[in-house]
Amino acid sequence: MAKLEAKNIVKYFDHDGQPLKALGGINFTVEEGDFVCLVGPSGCGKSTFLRIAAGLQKPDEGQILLDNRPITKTGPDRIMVFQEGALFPWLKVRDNVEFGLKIAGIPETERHQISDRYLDMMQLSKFANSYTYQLSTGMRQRVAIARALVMDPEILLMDEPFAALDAQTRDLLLVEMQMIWQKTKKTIIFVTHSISESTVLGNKVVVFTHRPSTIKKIIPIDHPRPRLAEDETLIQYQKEISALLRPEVKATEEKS
Amino acid sequence: MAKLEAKNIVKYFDHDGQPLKALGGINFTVEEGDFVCLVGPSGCGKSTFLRIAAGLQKPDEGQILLDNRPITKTGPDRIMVFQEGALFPWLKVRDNVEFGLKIAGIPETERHQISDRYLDMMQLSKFANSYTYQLSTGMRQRVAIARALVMDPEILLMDEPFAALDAQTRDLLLVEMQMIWQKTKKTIIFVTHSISESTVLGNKVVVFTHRPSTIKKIIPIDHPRPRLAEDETLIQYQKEISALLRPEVKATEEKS
Amino acid sequence: LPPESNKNQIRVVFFANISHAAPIVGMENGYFSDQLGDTKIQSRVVDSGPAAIETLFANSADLAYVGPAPFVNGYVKSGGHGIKILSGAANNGASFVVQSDSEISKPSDLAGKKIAAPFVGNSQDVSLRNYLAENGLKPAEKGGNVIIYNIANAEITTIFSKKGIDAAWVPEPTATMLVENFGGKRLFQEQDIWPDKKFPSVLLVGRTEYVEKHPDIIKKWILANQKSIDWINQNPQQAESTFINFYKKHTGKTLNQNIVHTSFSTIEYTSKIDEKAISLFAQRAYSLGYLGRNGYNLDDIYANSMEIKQWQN
Amino acid sequence: MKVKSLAKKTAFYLAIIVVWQGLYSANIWPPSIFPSPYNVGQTLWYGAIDGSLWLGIGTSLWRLAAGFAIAAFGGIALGIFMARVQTVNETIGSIILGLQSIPSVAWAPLAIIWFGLTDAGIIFVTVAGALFAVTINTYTGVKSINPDYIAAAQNMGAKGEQLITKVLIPAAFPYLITGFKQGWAFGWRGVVGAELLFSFLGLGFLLNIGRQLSDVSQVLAMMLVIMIIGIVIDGLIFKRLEDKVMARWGLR
Amino acid sequence: MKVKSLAKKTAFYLAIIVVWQGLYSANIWPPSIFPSPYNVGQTLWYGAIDGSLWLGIGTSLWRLAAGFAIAAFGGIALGIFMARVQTVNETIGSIILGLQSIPSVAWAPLAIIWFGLTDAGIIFVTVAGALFAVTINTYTGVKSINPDYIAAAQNMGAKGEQLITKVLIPAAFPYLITGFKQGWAFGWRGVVGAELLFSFLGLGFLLNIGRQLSDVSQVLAMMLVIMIIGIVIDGLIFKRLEDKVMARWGLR
Ligand SMILES: Nc1ncnc2c1ncn2[C@@H]1O[C@H](COP(=O)(O)OP(=O)(O)OP(=O)(O)O)[C@@H](O)[C@H]1O
Ligand SMILES: Nc1ncnc2c1ncn2[C@@H]1O[C@H](COP(=O)(O)OP(=O)(O)OP(=O)(O)O)[C@@H](O)[C@H]1O
Ligand SMILES: [Mg+2]
Ligand SMILES: [Mg+2]
Repeated sequence: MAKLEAKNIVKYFDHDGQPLKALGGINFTVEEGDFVCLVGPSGCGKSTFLRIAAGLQKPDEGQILLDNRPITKTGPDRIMVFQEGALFPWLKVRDNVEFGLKIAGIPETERHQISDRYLDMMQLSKFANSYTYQLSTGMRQRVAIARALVMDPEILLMDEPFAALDAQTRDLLLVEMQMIWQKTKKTIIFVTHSISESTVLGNKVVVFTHRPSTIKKIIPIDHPRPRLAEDETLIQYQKEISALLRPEVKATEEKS
Repeated sequence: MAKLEAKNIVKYFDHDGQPLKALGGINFTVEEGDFVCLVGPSGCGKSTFLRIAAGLQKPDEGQILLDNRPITKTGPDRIMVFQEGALFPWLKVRDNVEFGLKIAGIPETERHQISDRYLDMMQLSKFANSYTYQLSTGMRQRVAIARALVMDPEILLMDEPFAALDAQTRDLLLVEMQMIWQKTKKTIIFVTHSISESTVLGNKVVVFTHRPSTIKKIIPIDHPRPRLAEDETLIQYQKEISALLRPEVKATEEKS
Repeated sequence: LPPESNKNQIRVVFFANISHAAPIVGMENGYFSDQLGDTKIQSRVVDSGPAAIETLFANSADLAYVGPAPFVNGYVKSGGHGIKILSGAANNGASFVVQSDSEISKPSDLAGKKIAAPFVGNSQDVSLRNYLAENGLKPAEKGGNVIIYNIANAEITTIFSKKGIDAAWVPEPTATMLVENFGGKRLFQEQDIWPDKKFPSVLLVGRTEYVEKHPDIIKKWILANQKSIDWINQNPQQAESTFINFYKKHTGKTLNQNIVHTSFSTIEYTSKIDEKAISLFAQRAYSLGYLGRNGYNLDDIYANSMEIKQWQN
Repeated sequence: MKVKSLAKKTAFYLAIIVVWQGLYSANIWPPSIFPSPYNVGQTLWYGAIDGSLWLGIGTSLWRLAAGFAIAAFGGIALGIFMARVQTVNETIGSIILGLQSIPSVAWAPLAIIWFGLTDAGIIFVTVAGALFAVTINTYTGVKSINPDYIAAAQNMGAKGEQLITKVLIPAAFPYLITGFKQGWAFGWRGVVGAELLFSFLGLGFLLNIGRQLSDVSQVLAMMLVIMIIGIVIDGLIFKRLEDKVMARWGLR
Repeated sequence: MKVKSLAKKTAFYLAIIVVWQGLYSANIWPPSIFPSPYNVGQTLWYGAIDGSLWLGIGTSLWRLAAGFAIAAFGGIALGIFMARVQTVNETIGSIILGLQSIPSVAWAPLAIIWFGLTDAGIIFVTVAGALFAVTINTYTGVKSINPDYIAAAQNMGAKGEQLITKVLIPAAFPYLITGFKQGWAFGWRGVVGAELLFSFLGLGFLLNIGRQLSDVSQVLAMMLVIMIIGIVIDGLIFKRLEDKVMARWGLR
């Protein structure tokens, strides 16, 4: 059964008084437990789509159905992980991770139990009392993921969470991400600009066109896990996606 | 005859109350019309030596003789070009170039004649009325050189003037620098951390040891001009200098 | 910087109080300008004794009509050099007024009350604080429970009318205005609590330097001052309307004739100087801490040029 | 180095006192205009003994504290409101900038007329001095919050009051501190100015007494006290708060 | 968008006036405490006609200009001196920081005793308000000059006065402007505060008259004028100067 269903999503933005059509009618379906990667040229509206799915923005036309009910507002059933993590610098690692629980009014001891579990999973236990500026970028991204998982969301929405990482850290997290997905059975929608990342992580890769964007193609990736960035068998997928994206990126560049 | 003669230059700095011996007795001679490049590990005291030669700092022991007279203060006979150019952002290009002339009290029309000549030489005539932030880094460095040449110094002291440039701009300026030297017959002392740069530009390359630094070796470069960075025949010199520097750089790293 | 004092001008300050009728009438009737001839007169109305002394010290005035307390303060602060008494101008003319609906009838009722008097170091302020001290009360800034507001007469009127204060120790015409217009009750006139039932309230004082440089001008001024006092005493009714005119010119407000009349009747205009009362003021000011802590003396308070002396009583 | 600098400073302050005493002894100006350091010290000493100094300091500080507290709360609320609601910013915001340019003492006459000679009046002036600085800085601070912080917090369920106290205020805190620092400085100016004009207890009142009695010792003594309080509050409270927050944000 | 925002603003100001008039008509407070906008406008009108308003504005602005000029020159000189001579900084510098924390009105009593009720006294207070802000910013500015600029200039023969006017001052100019902006704001506070206390011509004096006559219209009218002058000076002079310099430095 479809967990999440995008139906003809259209979104305009106001650019210096001119309307700019960012999303031109997005249609696709995400199954329960799916790991879907979204790729597309820069500025095509991937983040916008994610924010609409998170309920942080409203579409101008169409709707996204979650378990067949239209999404009207944001909620902890769909937690977003941001590119820079969006960790709160004024809170310690543990307090960052527990933020959503505290908002939900969960008492301290229970909060600690939950956060301990995820800090452990993310190998962050030793840093529970550190401030975020004391962590490396990779550790910070793990805190962000822990903060999301703690909420036990049905869907994880990840917006280029590994874009700021160096290659080694990213390769490590690619593996960890797959393990987390297998362990937690979450439905994940993952935006990335790295084609290789999308083939390593995704069950499906959704390719966006340039603005106003629609879905160009959905490519299922059938390959055993854990996959590594070096896996040669992924190259055929990567070539296909590359070929699909090339004209879109070009069109984007010409427009701007 | 020796234009400039460094005699046992020793310089200490105060580092958190501890004396730090930067120069441990520098001895070498620069002939009239020479193009001397100084190379050495970072922090060995090349810039310090240049500032002492410019009269902007005083040595703790020893002295530098200019035409056999000890240098006691700074003066427009030895003009320094700084790494970032040290152009004055509040002045237009022309006013930057004319700064020293104005200080010397030279009347406006004469100032303009002189600056016109050098702006022309540096292909900057079109930018005489621009502010420096409107120029590219390479153009700015040319302004800095013009500002120095305008003073008609006997010696040009250049402190890594090309360090902030991209490769292409730098290659261009390397050729221009040689032309300027041949045209003006100036004596030039040129600090660089690029071994290739030193072999392209210098008649002699002076290699400094690590701190407290002395002169390790002086290597004459006999090669027709204009030389280019790609010249294969320069590679033997570069290898020799590299070999000389390697233990010094290592010693520097171990110390810090 | 302040203009140099010179032979061609004399600068005088006084208040718009009824006890200052001598300079006011003298100016209005032209006695001073008649006497001084070519010497230009610049007059300025100030708010308070301290302000008047300030002006003298700042070399912005040469003569001032002030109360004895500010004079003593200025005299002592300038080491006995800065200013000298030239003549008297008035006795009496201050009252202690309370809100008529207040319970205040005796000194002990003042505990916890808010009382106003014009400016610290002014004669009414000294009298009020002395009165409180004699009755065992302490002001709030010394940790006591009586709050004293030192503010200008105009503001005392406003705040009294809004019941922002319980009582006020004020000069005329403010005191009578509070009684007649703003529901005040005159608890007593200040002279009632003085041993001789009178006290000096206005003195003519001069900046020593000017007095010594221009004894001739001073002499003429003192003559005119006397003439003005005499006229007031002979023509009380006309003096009242002169004051009303002046007050209107200065503040834009018309004073009720009744008020002026009542006020006038409490004041005695005289050039005589009550030396004993002045030293009593000094004693009180000293015990309030206004005159420093190293003692004081009043040996030389009069302008000592012989020519002037003869015009003093 | 540090010892040397301290020695220099001590020597310098001693020199000031010596020169001051020297000028005094030289009798260039009369003592009534130019008192000796000893006179000033004596004034302070007597004020300390008879309690009026402590009372004055206490009164002024309490007014400052009350006014500052109101300004801080009000300023934060107003600033957040302006930052989050465009229309509020376009209307009230434009007035705030204007009000900020009114010197706080200029509020004193209005305060006297509206509130009379009361603590409330002086506190009003203090608030008028401090409020707008806190407001403007809070506004800037909230406007500069990384929008992802807000999105993330909302996504995790924060809204309304929780969003404000758990996200907007802590996220804008470095700016709030700047606002507090400016606000307290203006507020302190307001307290002293209002006390001078109201002449109703406090250090400004003691200063005014000095003026009206032409007592320069008193004036200088009170200025000294006002200066020391300024240095202490700035150095002890706000500097420390700033250092702490900056450290926590990883900015130092 | 811009038109909409302007419309909103206009509507808002009109609404303020309407509400104000409404409150007035509702007679909640007596007119003596709460005048109508019409009263205030009338007060301004009469002041403009009989010239007293222009005289007040002129007097205050001249004092501000004189005081600011002295503070600017003195502050730049002092700041450069502090930045270039370590001992001066360690001694005088530490005092300046303290003096900066004295509210400018607190200088007024001293100014009255020392200078009397004169322009000089008010200008003294203005200078005391503005000087230290200019000094401290100049100091910071000169300290932050790229040392290569100074070395290059000296190398090309600049020294003494030429070094100061041709290099130190222009190089530190962005900081000087910050100093000027702070300095003028404090100086303006000083002028108004001193005029209130001296009660000797100027806008502060007119404000004080309003106070003493309990004439709220007059008080509000003068506050309006003081506010407008503040906005105009800040917006027209200092904002423009800043924009210009920033543009020249390539910072905008
Ligand atoms: N709040 C906004 N206001 C105006 N325009 C916006 C806003 N958010 C996004 N846009 C515009 O909408 C378009 C899509 O933006 P979006 O951030 O969703 O793209 P993206 O696919 O995530 O790009 P990238 O890969 O660079 O992150 C862009 O052209 C952007 O300029
Ligand atoms: N003004 C100063 N005060 C204290 N120490 C200094 C100062 N100038 C230089 N030094 C120290 O002296 C040593 C030599 O510095 P210098 O800048 O001359 O080195 P360099 O050879 O030019 O290095 P680089 O190649 O990195 O420019 C360094 O260790 C530096 O820390
Ligand atoms: Mg995006
Ligand atoms: Mg160097």
